[in-house]
Amino acid sequence: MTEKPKVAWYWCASCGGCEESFVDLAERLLKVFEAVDIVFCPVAMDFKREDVEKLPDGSITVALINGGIRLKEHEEMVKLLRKKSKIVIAYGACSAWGGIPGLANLYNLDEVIERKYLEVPTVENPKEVMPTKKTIVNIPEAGIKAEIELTEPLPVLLPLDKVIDVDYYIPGCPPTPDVFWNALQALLSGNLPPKGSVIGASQKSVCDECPLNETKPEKILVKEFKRPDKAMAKPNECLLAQGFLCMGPVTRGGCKSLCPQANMPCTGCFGMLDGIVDFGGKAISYFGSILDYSPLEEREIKDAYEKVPDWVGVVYRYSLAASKLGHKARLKKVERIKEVTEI
Amino acid sequence: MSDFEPKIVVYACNWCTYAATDLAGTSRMSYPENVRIIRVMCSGRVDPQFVLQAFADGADGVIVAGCHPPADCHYLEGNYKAYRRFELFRKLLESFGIEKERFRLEWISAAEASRWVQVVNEMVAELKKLGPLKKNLEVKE
Amino acid sequence: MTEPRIGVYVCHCGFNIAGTVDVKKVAEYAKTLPNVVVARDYVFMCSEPGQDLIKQDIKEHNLNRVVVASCSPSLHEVTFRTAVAEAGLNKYLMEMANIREHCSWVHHDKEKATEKAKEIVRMAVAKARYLDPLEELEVKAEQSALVLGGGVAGLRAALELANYGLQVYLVEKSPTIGGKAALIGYVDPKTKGAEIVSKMFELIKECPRIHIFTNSELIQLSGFAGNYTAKIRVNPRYVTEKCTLCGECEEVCPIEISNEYNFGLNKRKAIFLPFNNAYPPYYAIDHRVCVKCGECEKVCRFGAINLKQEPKIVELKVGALVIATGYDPYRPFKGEYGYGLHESIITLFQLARMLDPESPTKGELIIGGKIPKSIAFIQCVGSRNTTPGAKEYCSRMCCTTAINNAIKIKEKYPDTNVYIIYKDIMTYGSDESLYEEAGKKLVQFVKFEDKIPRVLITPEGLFIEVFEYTIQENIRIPVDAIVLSIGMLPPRDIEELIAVTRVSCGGEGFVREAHLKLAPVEAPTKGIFLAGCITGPKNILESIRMGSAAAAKAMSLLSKGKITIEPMIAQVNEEKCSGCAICVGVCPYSAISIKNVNGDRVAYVEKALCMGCGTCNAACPSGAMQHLGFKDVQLLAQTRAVFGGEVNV
Amino acid sequence: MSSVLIVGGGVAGIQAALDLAEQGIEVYLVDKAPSVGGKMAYLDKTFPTLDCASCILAPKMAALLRYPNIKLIMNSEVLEVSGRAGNFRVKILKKPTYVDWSKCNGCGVCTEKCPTKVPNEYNMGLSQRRAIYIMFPQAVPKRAIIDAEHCIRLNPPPKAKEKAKGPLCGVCERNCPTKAIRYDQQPEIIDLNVAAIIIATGMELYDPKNLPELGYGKHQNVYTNLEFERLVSATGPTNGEIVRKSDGKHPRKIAWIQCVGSRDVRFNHYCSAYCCMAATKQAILAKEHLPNVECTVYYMDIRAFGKGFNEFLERAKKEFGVRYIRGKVRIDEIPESKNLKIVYEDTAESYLKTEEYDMVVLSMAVTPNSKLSIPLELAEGGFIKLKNPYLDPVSTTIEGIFVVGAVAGAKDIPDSVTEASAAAARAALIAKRLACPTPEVVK
Repeated sequence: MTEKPKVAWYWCASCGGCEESFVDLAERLLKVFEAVDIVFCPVAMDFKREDVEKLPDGSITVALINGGIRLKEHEEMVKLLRKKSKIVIAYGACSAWGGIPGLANLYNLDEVIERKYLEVPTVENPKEVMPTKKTIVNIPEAGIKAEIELTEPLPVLLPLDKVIDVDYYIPGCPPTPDVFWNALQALLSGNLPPKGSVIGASQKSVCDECPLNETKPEKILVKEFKRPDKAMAKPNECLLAQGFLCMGPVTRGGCKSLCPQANMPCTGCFGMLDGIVDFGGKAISYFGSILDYSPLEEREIKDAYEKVPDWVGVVYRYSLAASKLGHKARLKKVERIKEVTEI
Repeated sequence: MSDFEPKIVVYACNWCTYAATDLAGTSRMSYPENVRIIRVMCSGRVDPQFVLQAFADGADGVIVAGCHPPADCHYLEGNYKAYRRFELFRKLLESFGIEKERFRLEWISAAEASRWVQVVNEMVAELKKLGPLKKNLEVKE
Repeated sequence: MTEPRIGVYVCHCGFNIAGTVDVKKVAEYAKTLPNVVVARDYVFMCSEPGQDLIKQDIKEHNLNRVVVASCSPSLHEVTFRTAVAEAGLNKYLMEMANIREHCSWVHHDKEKATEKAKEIVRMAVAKARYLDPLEELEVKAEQSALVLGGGVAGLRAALELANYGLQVYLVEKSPTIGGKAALIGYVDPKTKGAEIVSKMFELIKECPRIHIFTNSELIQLSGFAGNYTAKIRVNPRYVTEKCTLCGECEEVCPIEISNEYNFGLNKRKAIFLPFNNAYPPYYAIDHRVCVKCGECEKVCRFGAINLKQEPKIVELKVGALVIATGYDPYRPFKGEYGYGLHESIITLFQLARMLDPESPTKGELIIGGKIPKSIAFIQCVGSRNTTPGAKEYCSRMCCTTAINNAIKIKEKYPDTNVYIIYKDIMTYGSDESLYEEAGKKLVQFVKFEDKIPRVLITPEGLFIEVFEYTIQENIRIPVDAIVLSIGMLPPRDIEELIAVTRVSCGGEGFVREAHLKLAPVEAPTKGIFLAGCITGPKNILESIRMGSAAAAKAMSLLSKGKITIEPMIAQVNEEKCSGCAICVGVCPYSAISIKNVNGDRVAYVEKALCMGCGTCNAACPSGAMQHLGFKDVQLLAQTRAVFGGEVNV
Repeated sequence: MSSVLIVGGGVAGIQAALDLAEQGIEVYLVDKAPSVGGKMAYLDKTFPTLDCASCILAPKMAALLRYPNIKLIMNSEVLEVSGRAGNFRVKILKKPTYVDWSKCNGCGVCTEKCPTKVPNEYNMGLSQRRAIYIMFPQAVPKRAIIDAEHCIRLNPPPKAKEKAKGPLCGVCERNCPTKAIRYDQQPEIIDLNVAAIIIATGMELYDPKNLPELGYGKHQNVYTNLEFERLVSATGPTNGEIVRKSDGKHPRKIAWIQCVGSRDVRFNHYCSAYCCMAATKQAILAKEHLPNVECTVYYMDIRAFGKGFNEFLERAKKEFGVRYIRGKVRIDEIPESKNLKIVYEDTAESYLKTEEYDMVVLSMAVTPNSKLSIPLELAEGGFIKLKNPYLDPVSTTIEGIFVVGAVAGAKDIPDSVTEASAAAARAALIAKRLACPTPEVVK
């Protein structure tokens, strides 16, 4: 019998949602196990890095990688997987465009670390203990003498394809089971689109699948922009036409418009369509187009824009790291990480 | 840094600003070499994506220029649309920490060659003060 | 796409370019750019030999793109497009690099200028790589026109167009053509509006190509320039051409209402003849008030009355539309300068009508039952913000009309005192002579400024109290009659007009023209033209000229029998379009709509309506809408080329 | 297909030409100037929209070149017209330009090299041009022309002539890259056969020197409104910098005087129709250029009769604080400051007042260019008479000859453009032999 294709499954800077989506395949999961051998999957199985290193180059059929590249370790691992795999797939929004963690690129690393270790409400750190590259533990009475090295963060979070060559993308935060399933079908059947394509999703935007698309008025012109936390959306009426900042028009379909159908504006987790070069830039362009004022009404226009506190968060929620200008990291020495601490 | 020569990409509408740049030429006015003009039919055609691309590729400044509101636009209100898009666009630049002087939306009529020259001179001077954009931006490719 | 083979041609333009730019270096550099197979420089590319150079290369090196680095496209784009076309290449595969106006003429440092020229060429080459061949489309142009409104402007337009050989459909909502000019009495000291109109009727009657629909309105308009489909509702007249104008029906008709054809100076019946020599020359029944009692039907000896008539819908194919639906007189509110409170306070229209021999008073000036010994015109009633509810604009014709009628009164009743109480006398241009004339005839002019005159209705009679600006005193003028010089309003039904024809309105409520200064008779939408007061107040002469002018535009549009459509317009890729409809709202020409293509919502561009501004392309979130000649990929390529980069989309 | 002659290449003439050409009719457009554009080409902005004149005119001028069936006959005038509607014979005198326009490509090298400087008519003499020149940057056709009177080659100063052996100068000839200079060019007569003629010769400004009480020409800082238009224009002698002739300083107070030569029994009875709004526009422009300048308009009646005019007037008063005073004026110069003392009767207070300004602009009357070699009847004011404007719009007293624009009566741009299109319609009917001129209509 011919041996099954080998699949590696790795996570970088991700939340675990992508792994969840894997589980969400439910009974279809069994079909997957019949079809493939899983050779590497830190989240579920105890394979070590060495095991991968032992594998001959190109021996892994498909490596599914989720999460953005935030740490040196991520970088090393994905480079290793690239070497060992025939096909590398950026799985999920984070891996494809940086995702939510990518929004950290608006700040330099020190700001990020301070935020994470000192400021966030969930952290209690009166001694201001900060991460350390190398920790020397020396407790003679216990006869313990060890050095622990911590991997270093990169100055910015990078999408997978900024670090290694990526063959295909599976979009979503996380990808819906159907999208994942479609993608698997394509992979297993072997009839794949040209390298660099998005697989498993649609070639049209979310509006195409959205039942509310039919409810649009002839012309979409709004006087103000609304957000779901501030305004109540009328059900069964196009959210954009109501003035909500819905990313549906600019976002790749395939999700079956889950959010809009739940009266929640699309946030853009499936990323942009082919031919668009900057997700947020494009979104800005159409939001600016539907605002119904003339330049003589400067005040009204400015107000309408002011009402939305965080435009970057709206238009680049999942794609800042992959955007044309979405990095602000200064090239200055990172000070908040100490070289050595001794205990 | 005095030897620094900024690069400015200009998107000029065919009917007003492009005509003004032509007039500046035919009237043999003189201005620094730093601008590169891209012709579009209407400022309403200019997509913020282009401007982002220009900055990402190393433009130190970008100008989008069209006809004076309210009445000059050859297409009734293309300039209105440009205005609304780029007012919002400025907010992105702000969040990205890109100085506001690096992007200008200008209304320059076909007769205002001198205005065109003035805009170029001003911007070149400002950008020389600011220095190159790449300096404080790390763009990993 | 076949691999681009680009030829680059650098022009010296004598010394204009070569003087500051090292053209040889630029050409050499161009050779190093991707897809460039040949690059040359020449003293005058626009000259015959220069063009031949390009044509030869296109053949020899089978070039499929050409870049000319010379002057501004506004100068020679046409020239070089024609040149490449003559060499059998699609003319839209030529791109110009403007190294004269944008480089050699504005810079002096030869080295820097040369470097810049290289980059400008590099940008042009980058764009050229992505150029597509484009075809001008041609659509058939219907040899017919629809004229809305049978006033002088509409009639004039109809005459010109019919004489030009076009089939003309004239649609008028009232039972007769002629409009207000027919009722307005004297339009200048010598000419009566009614005379002009009846002379025009003569011409119309002789003109075989004019089909008149009275009692009719345009209810639907679809299509585009050259190919409009218009739906007309023809409301029943209930009186057929058998009518001999005997007038017996009128006698027996029980319904009596105020006669709008005399501006309410008298009453008319439900069955009526609008005015003598109205056209078509038959009675008509006012369906809004007729109770269908049938008396008229009984009495008519010619069987000309048929109360069973039903409205019918007519569908017409027309190439162009002329809108000439005119204006409504300003409607003073009750009590505005005493209007409606005293029988001797009338409007300018009523007075003008009165002085027409055809009027109920047979041209006699009889107000409140007597010939006034003194009469005052109050100007700017409803115009220039003189009263609450008044418009800000000037109604243009009221001063001249008032003065003209004042002169008439003075001629007929020399010892009647005539006052004109005004803010500014607007007898512009040659009409000034009337102002002088009135002065000579001792018409008395009283100027007010911000403080508006007051009308006092007292037992002793009528008075006008006004602060006389030139003497800076309050004066009280006793008068027997007061004439309110009311201005013009947009027609009541302008809303329907907008809904049906998609024309738009300015702040003052009249229809907006394509350009206030240089396109005064064109609507922004191609194929729709404007005449007369629909765009704002005019006098009769101006309206008539607008009629001819609008006709000229329609002639130009239709004369070739076909309409060519610029190919540099928006194009939808239905594979990508999700029908999000954002483009629909941004199009200034309503050229885009959402169509259902086998169950899928997709945008549809009406090519003939698109003017190629590209704003829909900028707005389109999915990149489905592309502005041909300025596509995303083309402009991105140009942008990236500034920095030597390649586009990757 | 027969052709139409248009006399006068102003905005009206251009519009008529385009409307006819679009119908495939052959058009001859004759103008005495070396470029089309007429008076509108001198304007900076237009009322009431304030959009820039060249932005909207230049494309129309350029469009003329795109029609092979439009023949531009510049620097020429009509000598005589004979024949009748449907078949006029026209003689045209084409004056020499001394440049072969088939070779000249408007590169302008000659205009830089030419040694002789002359006052530039296009800037009302407020700047200089060379003896060989291109009328203005957007000129159509863009061709050089030698001003024979001032060219030292064609009209050498006597002394220099004696000294010199061969011909003088010749700089332009030596520098012309296309070898287009023709010092020996002669006037030529062009004979045309046309079906119809459209007169669009427009107007001139009335000569302000006829009103000595206003001191134009005597007082340096008194300008005509057309001079002021060039002064504020971005393409003008000062690139739009408003400065006084006397001392190059910015004015602080500017006055506009209305009805100069119009509505005045001594000169012209008619109202010139454009000036109230033009002055209002210029006051607003002045305010835009110099925010602190005070603008005052002296008028008799403000004639804000056109679309958007009264709104525009109100804007000038409220938004820009332009002051309007009703009264007739006299102007004296204050020798030291070269400022101007305006003596006027404020009809509001009806006694004499004086006020000092440092710049005064005269809103000049227009006078028709109706002195033509065609025997057309004139109306009051010297405007060309219309036969029967109600039934035969824009027709002169000669069948087949139409008249449009300011030569048929003072009027603004939109009215002129409308008439131009109207004339195009009427002329087309004749040119296409579709109708004998109304009233008879084809059966």
